[in-house]
Amino acid sequence: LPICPNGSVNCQLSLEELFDRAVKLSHYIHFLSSEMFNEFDERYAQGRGFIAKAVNSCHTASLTTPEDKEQAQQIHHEDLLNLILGVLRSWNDPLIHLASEVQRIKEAPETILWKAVEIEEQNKRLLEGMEKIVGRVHSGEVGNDIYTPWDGLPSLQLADEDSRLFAFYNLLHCLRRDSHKIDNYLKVLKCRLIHDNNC
Amino acid sequence: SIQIPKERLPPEKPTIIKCRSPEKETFTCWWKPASDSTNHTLLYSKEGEEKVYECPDYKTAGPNSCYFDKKHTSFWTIYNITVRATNEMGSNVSDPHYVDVTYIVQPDPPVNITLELRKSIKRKPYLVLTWSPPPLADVRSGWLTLEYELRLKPEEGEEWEVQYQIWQFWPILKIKVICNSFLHADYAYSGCMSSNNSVCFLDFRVKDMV
Amino acid sequence: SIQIPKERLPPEKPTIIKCRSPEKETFTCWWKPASDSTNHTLLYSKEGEEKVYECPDYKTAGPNSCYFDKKHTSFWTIYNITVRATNEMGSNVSDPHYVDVTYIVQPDPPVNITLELRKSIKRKPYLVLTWSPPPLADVRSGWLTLEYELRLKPEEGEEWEVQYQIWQFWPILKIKVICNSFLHADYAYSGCMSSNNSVCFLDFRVKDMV
Repeated sequence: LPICPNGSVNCQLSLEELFDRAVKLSHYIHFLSSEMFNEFDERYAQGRGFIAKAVNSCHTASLTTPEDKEQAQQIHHEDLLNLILGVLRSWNDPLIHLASEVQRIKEAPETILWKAVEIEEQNKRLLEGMEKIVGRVHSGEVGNDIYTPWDGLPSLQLADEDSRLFAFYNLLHCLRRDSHKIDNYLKVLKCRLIHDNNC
Repeated sequence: SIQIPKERLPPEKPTIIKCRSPEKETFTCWWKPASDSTNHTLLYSKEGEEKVYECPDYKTAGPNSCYFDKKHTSFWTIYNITVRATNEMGSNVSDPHYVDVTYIVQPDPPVNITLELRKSIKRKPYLVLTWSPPPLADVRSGWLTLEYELRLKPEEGEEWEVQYQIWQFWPILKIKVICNSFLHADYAYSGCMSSNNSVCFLDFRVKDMV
Repeated sequence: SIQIPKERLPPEKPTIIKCRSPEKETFTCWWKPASDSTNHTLLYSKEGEEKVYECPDYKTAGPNSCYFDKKHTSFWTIYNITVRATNEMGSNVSDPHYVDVTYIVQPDPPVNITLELRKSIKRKPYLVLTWSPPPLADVRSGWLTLEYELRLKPEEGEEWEVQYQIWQFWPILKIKVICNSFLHADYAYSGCMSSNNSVCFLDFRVKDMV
């Protein structure tokens, strides 16, 4: 595959190539997020009833996102791309703190530690790619408006162990959920925009 | 001692056994009925809502089940589900069962599996395995992504050996086999064509890539 | 004819020899210096951007090279790279070299290769080959997926023969060898232990599964 044969002027990655890389990355980030959540759940959350308390407590809950296949297929692709960007941006801050705070969990296994760092790094990389894709697909400026702030740092530093562990549980539960949303929406968009819904 | 006849007691607590979504669009829950109850009611609430709903369809998935069609199925949201058993003496409610449909997807098996022995240009035989995704699964729109796992087992063997995981490639797999001299695998290994040509069992396990 | 002393001419055109990423996180480019130049400058731009940047690090990868660390390595763009050679008479710029980091991944070789002859329960000899992934490659997380290729060559032979491609299984390979009767491979075949026990050269080629 010669890159930029005979130095063509507008030599750039195709939208398909960008989507291919984005989907591989989103799949990978969700895979890591699921593994990290499952490891944490197995090690720290058994029998504590955290799931009941985790209901409706993700910092991105205020973003109205498609909740089933029909909604995901009916939404305009520019709106869905902006939503993906918004969710990714909303995770920049919590992932930075997760990567540092998770080191303080008692006997936190190495496998959780490096996943937190890896996810933070790859999330930034995916955000870079999504801004590139949105820039290509959007006629206008890349919208910076969708974003939900995160104020969960104090709860990750609580003295009471049960409350602190619940705060981590909830953050990892929300990360697994949102990384799956991003992965799913990207796969739907790729099939729609690149393969005419015939993946 | 005064014996209270059995049916004069309120029913025991029913238990929700399992919930499953075969294609990430609908889902079903099953419960183990309380032995001494006249009927059961499944109630649920959804994350972020106070409202309590009743099971939309007790019939489609058979006895002691509740089927949630597309209209009643949402993703990335936690359902809090309970089952109430009732008889003339009272009722008893199961423990709550928390479900996010995203994580209960268990696809149906692949279909139309064919296995064909072919000869390559250099006259070397190889097997071509083809299959189709489970009919219900909408893989075309990208909503559901499946990963196939080819597992092989010699006829007399017990253990299935995972040979290869194929991520949504169009389901075709070439297995190069040269009998009695040299066994070599392009994609996966088929150890079956040993000297006495024993039959090889190809088994498939399909996982949703959640 | 008037002879202009060699050093009074501007330098020849330098050429970019190669760019390589060992782990899909960073990359390095090397160039062949113009013989009569005093220094070289590597400049690059990213697709769709007018801005031109200079090489961030001329040192790490040795002479006539430019090392792009994680911060300067983007996975989403094509780099247009040139090298300028300069002397007191002027300068000359190489042809542009276009780089897409995804397609220049060339992992380091595997390490800690061990080969051990063992006897199975039925007294049959087999070889156990183990190795470790290249240290730089972060394979445990799955970001980089390596495919190993076992190649064998009899001592006096010239041709390496690919025996098996192993996709990221934990690098251990059992090669069951029954001399002179029936050669059967659990995972791969080692054709070396022929009757005269010629030594077997094991060579590895590692490819990134882009």
